[in-house]
Amino acid sequence: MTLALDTRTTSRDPAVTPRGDALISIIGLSKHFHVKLGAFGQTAAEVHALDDFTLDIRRGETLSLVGESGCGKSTAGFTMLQIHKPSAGQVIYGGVDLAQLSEDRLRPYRRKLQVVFQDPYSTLNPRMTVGEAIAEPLLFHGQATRGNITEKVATLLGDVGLSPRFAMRYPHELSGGQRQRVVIARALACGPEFLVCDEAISALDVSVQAQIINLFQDLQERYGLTYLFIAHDLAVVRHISDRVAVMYLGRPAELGPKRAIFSAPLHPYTKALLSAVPEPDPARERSRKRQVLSGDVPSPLDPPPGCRFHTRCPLAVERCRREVPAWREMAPDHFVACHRVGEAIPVPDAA
Amino acid sequence: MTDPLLSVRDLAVEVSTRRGPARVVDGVSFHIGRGEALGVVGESGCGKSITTLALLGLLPPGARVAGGSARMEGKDLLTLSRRALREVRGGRIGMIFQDPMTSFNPVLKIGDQLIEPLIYHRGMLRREAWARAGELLRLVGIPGGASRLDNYPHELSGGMRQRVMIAMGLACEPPLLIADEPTTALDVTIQAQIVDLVKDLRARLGMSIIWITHDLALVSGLVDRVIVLYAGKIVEEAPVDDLYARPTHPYTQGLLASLPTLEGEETRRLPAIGGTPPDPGRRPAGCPFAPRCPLRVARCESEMPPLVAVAGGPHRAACWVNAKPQELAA
Amino acid sequence: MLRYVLRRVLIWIPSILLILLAVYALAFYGAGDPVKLIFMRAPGDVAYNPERIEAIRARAGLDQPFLIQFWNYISHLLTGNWGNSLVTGRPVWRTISAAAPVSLQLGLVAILLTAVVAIPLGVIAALNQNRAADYAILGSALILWAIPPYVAGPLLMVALILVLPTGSIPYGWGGVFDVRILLPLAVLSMQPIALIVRQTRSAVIEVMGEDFVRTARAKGVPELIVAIRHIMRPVLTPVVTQLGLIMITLVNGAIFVELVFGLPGLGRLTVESTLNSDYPVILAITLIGATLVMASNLLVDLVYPLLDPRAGSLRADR
Amino acid sequence: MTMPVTLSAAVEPDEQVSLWRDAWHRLRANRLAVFGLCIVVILVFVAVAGPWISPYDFLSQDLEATNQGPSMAHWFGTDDLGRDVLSRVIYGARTALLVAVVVTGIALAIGVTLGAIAGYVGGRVDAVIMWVTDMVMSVPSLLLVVVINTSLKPPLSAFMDARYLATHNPIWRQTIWIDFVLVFGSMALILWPPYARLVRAQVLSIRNRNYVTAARALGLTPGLILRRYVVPNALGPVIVAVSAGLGTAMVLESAFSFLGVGVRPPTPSWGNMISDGLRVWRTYPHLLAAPAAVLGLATVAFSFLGDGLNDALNPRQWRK
Repeated sequence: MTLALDTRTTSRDPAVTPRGDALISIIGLSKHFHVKLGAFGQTAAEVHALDDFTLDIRRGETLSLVGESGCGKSTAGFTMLQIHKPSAGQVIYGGVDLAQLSEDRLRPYRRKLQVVFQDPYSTLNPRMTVGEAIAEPLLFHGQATRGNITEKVATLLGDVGLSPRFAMRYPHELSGGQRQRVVIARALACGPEFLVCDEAISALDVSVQAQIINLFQDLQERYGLTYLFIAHDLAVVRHISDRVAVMYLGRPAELGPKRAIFSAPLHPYTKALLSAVPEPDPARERSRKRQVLSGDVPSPLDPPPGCRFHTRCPLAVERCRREVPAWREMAPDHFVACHRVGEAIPVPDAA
Repeated sequence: MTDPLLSVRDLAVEVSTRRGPARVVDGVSFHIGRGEALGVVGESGCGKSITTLALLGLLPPGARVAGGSARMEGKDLLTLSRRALREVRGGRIGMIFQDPMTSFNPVLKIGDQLIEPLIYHRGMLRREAWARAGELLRLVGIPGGASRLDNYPHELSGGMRQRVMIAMGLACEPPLLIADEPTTALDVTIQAQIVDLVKDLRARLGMSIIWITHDLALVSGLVDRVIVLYAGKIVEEAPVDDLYARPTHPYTQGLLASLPTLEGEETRRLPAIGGTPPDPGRRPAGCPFAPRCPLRVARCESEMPPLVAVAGGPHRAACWVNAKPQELAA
Repeated sequence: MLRYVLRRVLIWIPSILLILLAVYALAFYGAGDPVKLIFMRAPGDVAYNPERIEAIRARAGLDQPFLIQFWNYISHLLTGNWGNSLVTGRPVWRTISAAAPVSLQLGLVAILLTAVVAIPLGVIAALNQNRAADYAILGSALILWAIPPYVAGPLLMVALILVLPTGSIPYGWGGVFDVRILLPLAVLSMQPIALIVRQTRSAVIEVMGEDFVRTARAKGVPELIVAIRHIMRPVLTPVVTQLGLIMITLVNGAIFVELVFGLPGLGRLTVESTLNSDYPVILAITLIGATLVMASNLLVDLVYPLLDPRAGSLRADR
Repeated sequence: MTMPVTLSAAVEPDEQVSLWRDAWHRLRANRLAVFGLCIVVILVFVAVAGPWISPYDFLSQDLEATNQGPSMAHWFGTDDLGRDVLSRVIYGARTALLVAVVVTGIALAIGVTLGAIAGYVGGRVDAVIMWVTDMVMSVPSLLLVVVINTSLKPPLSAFMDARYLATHNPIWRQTIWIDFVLVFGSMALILWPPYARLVRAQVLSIRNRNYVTAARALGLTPGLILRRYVVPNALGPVIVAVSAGLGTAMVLESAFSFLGVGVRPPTPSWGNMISDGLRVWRTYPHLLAAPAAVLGLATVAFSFLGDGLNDALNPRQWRK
């Protein structure tokens, strides 16, 4: 296997146009947060939440972003949508670099790019009824008139499996699952092409999660939506995704078709992640030998040099401490950032 | 199993709401043997945490035990004096809570919090307790051991805090450890570390464990027996292998079916359970799962089925349809 | 930390300058010519002589534009010359340095008394939430809060007159260890005590609901120790903050208390000097009052990290 | 708050509880708060209906019946000029409420504007506004008010005299307006900073809530977000602060009257009556007791109401 360097990480050409079927092209996206530390806020520091993130999101696919908390997966989603202004990089959508647009010029694009948050309890304005919350974007973006708004709201509620009588309810009267349906209905109200689901099911009851997962899939079929599904539950990710990107400490570690990621993971972190997931199967669980990662994720305030995973990696060698691994396409459509992948030394199998 | 360590009978807990008292735990009975690990599985609001808090007399204001008994080592925990109860807490039953951030006092060093059970149960002096606390930190695999005693909780990572919490629960080597969703706030790789740690400690120290969780997958490799709670009632109880191989209650069946897995074939749609769990204040008269149950018959809506043995043995379920309890006499 | 203190203190300079400028402007444009004021107050036989006034004005630099005069005042201030009182003609510095210790001592003792009385009462109220003791404490606090010090002062005074022989009525100043301090102290502390009792009570109630208190109980820690170690420590943070912030209440309260009880402090000086439009004194009092409040705010901010080890650190979670 | 959209067609009106109604239920359950509310309502009624319910004119003197104790004719007795104390207390309620409402209104307007700008714009603007706020808060407030009143009253009077001489318009003879302008103005000047801080803190915290982020992601304009999302949610704590602030303003006015810089006689104010009463307290206790008791009652009422509103509107309780 050749160590062909991928050229896309270094590409900064603003004239880049999305290739073929890409709905959104993300090129070298970074987000650093400035924070003040110390008892009197005397130390300025920088959180490296997202570094050099490059990715194409294809029309109609479900791309999942997985990783542990603090790995920058939510930041990636928010920065893509320009909810956080990127520190560097481009987000090409419809031939335009969204990162360059002012808030006013961005507004027409916002409608097409929507988000569903993790916590449905705080995503709805407690002072607005469900009907008002859904009607607002419809009216604002001219998707409905005052004359037909009731109907439109009822239709949207129906789309997410709620009866029209929910329109008069306030969010605090609803259960978590119902709220998440309302949030989805409101996101749909704008007629989006692209939906970021930021841990959209993890705050829900176990018996309700499957309903919402199914809802997401139905809506995708009906409206041809493209999803960026941010999650930490790998079993759910396997169920819902077409492609999966694994992140570690602000950087992408591996990206590939779902089947490849789950059956033949390349990056040692992906392997560790997969081996940590428990299965509802007592016999397997008891006999299973886990590859448990030692230690914690290092602080994004001071990320380790070289490969960010080297402090916990069972395969780390000297080179990993020095050099940032390149983003390499090891198999068609399967990318990985690891020096050791493809080396002669056989990588011990985790599972 | 002779002489269980803890045996709970007909425990009921009521919470006062604006609509009057609501039973959040309703007639729960279970037992746990010495050295046994019991999983208690249920969704938020099913009463699983409240059950254990009731055992230790730690119910929040507004909640009260409305009946039942909990016998452990010849005493009924529910009727103990404050003083005797205090000796049970931390001394005979160790407790690990869900959120390791809020469960530590932010302004006290972890050492100061870790020595408390040693001081109040073992009568140790501060200095001995401090030394023992250092050993405990090594036991739970905290790098740096005793030197970490001077840290404040916020200076440790979530996984480290949970290890300290486990050390605190185990400090007096209690015969029973109750872990209330100890890994829910943690990442999968850290969760795997904690699960392995607890398994390892159990093998070495031989204590009984009650592990409360909403995650059916998590407990499968961890416990001997599982209780499934729904809306304050036990709907199924079985040895762990039985439960996953032959789930009997439609709720357990639905829950297991709706979990996506890492292995096996993929389906486009998940077989989901419809509806939402009932509000504690407005639970249906009969089986609480009836409104969501695909197998529901008329009787389910008026009468709660008893927990009966399925195919003999220790596997029990409460369902008129699947478990087919014998008609009671008359 | 030193740099932090320095930065904070540096911000005081423009603040105080601006405050002084405002008061100076009020004096300059509002109250009228200080020299005329002197003459108006002079005994009747001093003739109103415009030329003489002009001469005095020129000599004192009072014929110059506003900003120049203000600049002169500030530069004198920097050299330690606070000017002379328009009423007594004595140096302001001497007047202030006679009055300030009285008020400062009274204020310090009042803060101490507040802390000693109010915090335990607040804790007791919280631990007995919605029971008789709670209602009694909270009710008294509300009543104390509702009685303005200028009503409470005379009332207490009169009450004492009724029981004590005329000669021994507490009036005037004899230092903090003199019996006569008791009444002014009580009246001055009334509102701060009410405030701190309520603050402590709600802080304790809030902390009692925290998860870590449940953890402590689950460890088998005795209730008394739970209250002292696990509840009180976190409660101190907001309460100490509040204690620092009652400085303004004290500065204001001192005005009434000193007036009513005849204490020769800054409060009485404030009333006297404003009634007489004695601007050099007013400016000096403003300067001291503002500095005091700013310094107490700084002190609170400095103590805060000591009480709460989390202050300023990035939360490890999320 | 309300949408001009009607969605009533398919709805059954079962048990729909808005947050405000919910808060109202909680408030009604709190006995102290209800007591406070009753007193406040009575106070407002007395103030509004003053001229119709007061038994005498507050100015009418009866020099043959001075310093009388309470009687059937004069429930609260009469003062040194033979004026009916009850009537004066009733008219004093008007003054107190007028001062409280106007002063709190001005302070609130300044505070909300500056606080909202500081919180929403942030950066340097925020730093400057907060610096000014801290500065105003660090000036001894009573001193400031006294200085403003004593130094601005003479030039203002002179100005009005001059205008009267020039225009002969009797409006310039109404010296009461000077009192009001100066007293109201200087009180508002020292009372706005807490509102500014509160509103700023509210804006900062609400701005980071998910529903505001969601509204931004929906592409709504900042103005719309401010009006529909930030303001309605910031309202609760502001209402609590205003309720407590009305009581504070009343007490403050009486304190200024006591120092001789409040509303001037003959306009009846509780502060004036208290300070008059203090002089003769030993011989005619009713002259002090009546206004002091009423003022105390009003203060307690507002503070009960404020506490009750705080509990009722406390967002932390909404989660469960």
